[in-house]
Amino acid sequence: MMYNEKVMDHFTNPRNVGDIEDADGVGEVGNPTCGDMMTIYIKVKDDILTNIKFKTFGCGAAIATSSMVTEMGIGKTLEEALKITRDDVADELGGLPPIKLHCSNLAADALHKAIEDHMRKKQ
Amino acid sequence: MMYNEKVMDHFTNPRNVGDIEDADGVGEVGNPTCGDMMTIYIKVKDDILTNIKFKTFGCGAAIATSSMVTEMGIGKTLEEALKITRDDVADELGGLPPIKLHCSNLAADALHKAIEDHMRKKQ
Amino acid sequence: MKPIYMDHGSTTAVDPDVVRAMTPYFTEIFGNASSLHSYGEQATVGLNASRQIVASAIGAHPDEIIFTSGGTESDNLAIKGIAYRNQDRGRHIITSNIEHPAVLNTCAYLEKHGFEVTYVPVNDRGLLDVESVKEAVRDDTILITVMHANNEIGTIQPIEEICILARDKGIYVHTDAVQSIGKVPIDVNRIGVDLLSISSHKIYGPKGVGALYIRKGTNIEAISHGGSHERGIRAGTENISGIVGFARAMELAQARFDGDCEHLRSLRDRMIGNILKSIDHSYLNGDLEQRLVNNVNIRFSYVEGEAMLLLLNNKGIAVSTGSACSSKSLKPSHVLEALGLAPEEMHGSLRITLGRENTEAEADRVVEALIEIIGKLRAMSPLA
Amino acid sequence: MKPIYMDHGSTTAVDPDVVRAMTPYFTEIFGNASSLHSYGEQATVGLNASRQIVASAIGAHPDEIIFTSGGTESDNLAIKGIAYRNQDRGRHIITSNIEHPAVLNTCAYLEKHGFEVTYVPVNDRGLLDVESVKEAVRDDTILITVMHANNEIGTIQPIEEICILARDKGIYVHTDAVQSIGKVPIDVNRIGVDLLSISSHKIYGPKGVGALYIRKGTNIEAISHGGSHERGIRAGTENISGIVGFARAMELAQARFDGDCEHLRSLRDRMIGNILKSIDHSYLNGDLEQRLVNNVNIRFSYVEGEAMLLLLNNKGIAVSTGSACSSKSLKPSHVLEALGLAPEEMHGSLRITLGRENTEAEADRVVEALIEIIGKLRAMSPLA
Ligand SMILES: Cc1ncc(COP(=O)(O)O)c(C=O)c1O
Ligand SMILES: Cc1ncc(COP(=O)(O)O)c(C=O)c1O
Repeated sequence: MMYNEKVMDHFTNPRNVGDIEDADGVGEVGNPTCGDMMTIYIKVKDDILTNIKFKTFGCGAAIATSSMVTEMGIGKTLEEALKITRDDVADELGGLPPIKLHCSNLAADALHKAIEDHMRKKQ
Repeated sequence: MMYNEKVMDHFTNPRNVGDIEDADGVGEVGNPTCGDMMTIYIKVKDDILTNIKFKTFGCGAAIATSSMVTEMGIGKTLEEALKITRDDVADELGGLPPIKLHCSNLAADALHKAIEDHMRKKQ
Repeated sequence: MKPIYMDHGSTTAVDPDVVRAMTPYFTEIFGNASSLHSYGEQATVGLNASRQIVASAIGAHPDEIIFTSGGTESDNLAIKGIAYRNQDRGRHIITSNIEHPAVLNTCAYLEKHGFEVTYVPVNDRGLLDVESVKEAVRDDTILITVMHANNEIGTIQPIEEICILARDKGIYVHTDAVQSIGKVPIDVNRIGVDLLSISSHKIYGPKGVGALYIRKGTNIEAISHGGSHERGIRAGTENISGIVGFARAMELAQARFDGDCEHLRSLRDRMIGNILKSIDHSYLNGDLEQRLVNNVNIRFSYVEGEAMLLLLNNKGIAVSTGSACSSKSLKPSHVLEALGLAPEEMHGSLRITLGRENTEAEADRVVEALIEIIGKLRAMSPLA
Repeated sequence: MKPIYMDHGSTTAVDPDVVRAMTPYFTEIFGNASSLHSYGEQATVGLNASRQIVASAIGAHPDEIIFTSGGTESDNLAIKGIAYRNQDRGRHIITSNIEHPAVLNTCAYLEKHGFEVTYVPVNDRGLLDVESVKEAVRDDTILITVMHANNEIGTIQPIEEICILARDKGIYVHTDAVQSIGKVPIDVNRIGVDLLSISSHKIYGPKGVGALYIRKGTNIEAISHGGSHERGIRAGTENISGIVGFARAMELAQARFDGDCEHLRSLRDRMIGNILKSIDHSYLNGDLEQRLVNNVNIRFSYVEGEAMLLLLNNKGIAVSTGSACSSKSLKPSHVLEALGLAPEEMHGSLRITLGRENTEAEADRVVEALIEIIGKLRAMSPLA
């Protein structure tokens, strides 16, 4: 299989799928042209990510990294969450096929964008 | 098999192998360089070929055509024997592989040479 | 549950009958066809009989069949062999923009070596317009290479008409019939083609063997050099067991042709009908009429192909997202692009290619699985 | 009486163990290795494992193995792939005058396309002098291609020394190891070679499959174009069943190496000794020391090879008169010519290539048959 078990688990049973109507921040990355598009919704309380949801159009890796990043982010401070890199997500999943590392591993970016959106709104 | 049954028969059980010590004519054709060399010995009585023998260095076709031409020639008049062509020998053998038709089918030539040798000696 | 294989456009299982035909050629009739002794002779008998079978299946003469290592080599040999040998007459080649990579990349290679290639575009149903091909013809055109049927969307090209227009101008025509053989009647003389590629592993034969039909009198040169096998056009000890298996597969394809086609067409139409009816925003890629009897290629809006493929695979269902050859490359399919589809539409396309052994029950199970999977994926999609 | 096959240099029977390894890959593990689904994955597992086996058998890394359709394709790919890719550095190639046609005809083809080839002659024992190779080197030499062991006379060339002289000058070295694999220990790093061709059907594997070892970092280009199989160097759906069989054959060759070599060497020496002792005017072609363990090549004065071969065949004994590839062409062997033999001596040469399954009793039966047949043929020979 091109994906390991953990990736397949997050892909077939993705955590935190959906949207948040009254989200505190929304981050969108990707482009349907590339075959991957993600939207991350966050709820924030006292600088802590209390909830994260995602919607993703994309391949198995795109869905798995989206699911993973929500798990990784929930409970973290905004500052901590901003430090989550693409590589961290891939590592947490136990690795991704090389070809997917660059093109479908956008979930961390989407989370960062959602946090930036939240910070912009707060200002 | 590249050769038909009749060719194989003449090759494996060649007729009239050998030389004739007091031959009335000897004909030699070919060249070891080409991989084929034949010597035909004839005995003549009243312009009739009473005996023919051959010695051949060469491939299956060379040996088979040598054997065949001795059978075809024995009992014929010199004039008749001179009319035996390479094609006649090949036909009588039921055909030869195309590649062998030109290079190893020299027996008729050797017979003609033996007859010419005899006629020269008679003069 | 028993897995369902519906990726026959990628490859097929070898028919047990074919395996049986091959078996003696491994341990008993193992000679080299170039050898003069009995072992070589027996191999030659098998080789000649196979050549006769393959030739007669497409209405050709045995001398017009060159055995190769597969469709890719056949395409390379046809195109380069004609191009190199006829370059004094011209250096222009015409092809379509939906060819298999074996043709497209060979053309691209020739472009780097002094040849010019015109890629005639297909219309939005994946069909070539003969008039456009005609317009592309130049004085220095030496070859038109257009596939008989496309491997992704199954569209069948008007190759007979292309041959007619080419014949008038003395242009050679090659067609890649790797996908059409066994599913479209093929007689090289009725089609009028000069060169035709086929591959064994798409018709229940072994992998690693194929053939190129080369019409008598065609000016072509070898692209591999060595011994004088295959009339000097293709060097290398003949893969007799493979060739015998290929020939048996051709024989079976011929014998089962009518039944196969009827069965496949009925499954295909059932699946296309059920999918389009039961899944919103699903559309057929490629023409419905001029289409291989076993090809179902559908695009589903808002979802991505790999995700569908993997979820189907989890259910034991094997399909493809396009050409198997390109599915690991992540690039959107050049064939779907040629249809003028938007990128997000291409990403959501699935290719189902039916085979002899597929059943109605399997077809229905796959449609049900698709309904469930697409529902699930659309629920996560930001686009839906 | 049971027939005796002693033409293993032409081809070998597939080992039953190899057939067993291949069998599941026809009807069960039949997927296309390019496919993303489980069928494709299983095929990929088989492909990767095979690549690992073939690589480790010659001390290479799996990424350095490209599977091909046989020795001929491997030779073509090595020589053309290096020549085309490195022609900016030079257009000179060095080879020997006793190479297999797959090398010689590829070189001849390149000569017609702007390359220059030096054919270094062997000595009268069929061995290349490293000094002569060194002298042939020019500033624009990009490739030396010298066979590891000759297919007709079995001589083993000093390829290690050639690699040493080439390395200093940045020249690539290719060796055709089709005949030596399984009979001479081969470690690509110990030899120091950059490219090495092998073929499955000479080592009890199936026909139609082979490999080219390409050292990491070697500048080479593809000669067939299509999908991105085999790291883009060799397009075409992988012949998995063939590759798996080839790998199994390599594994067996490795496991049985010592026993095979001992057995073959003893049979070979017994035959050579008995023939030279019991048949007057018989001479060994090729060096006795630097010689494949299974090669017996003898010339018999005053008799012609085809005649001997056919009479042996009548007794159920299969041998060859030289390269199997050229035995239908009637031309005297270029290898025997290279030894400086007179034409009539070449015509009387016979190649006996022993195999694993041959026995002492068979070896003795063949010598007896030879005594009888040569006696018979000499009795009809005008030269004797
Ligand atoms: C249309 C078409 N042409 C050529 C090929 C290549 O054939 P092969 O896989 O035998 O090299 C394929 C299949 O991969 C194909 O579908
Ligand atoms: C030395 C050598 N090189 C190359 C080849 C060609 O290999 P294949 O028959 O696999 O194409 C052969 C055998 O025919 C050979 O003996």
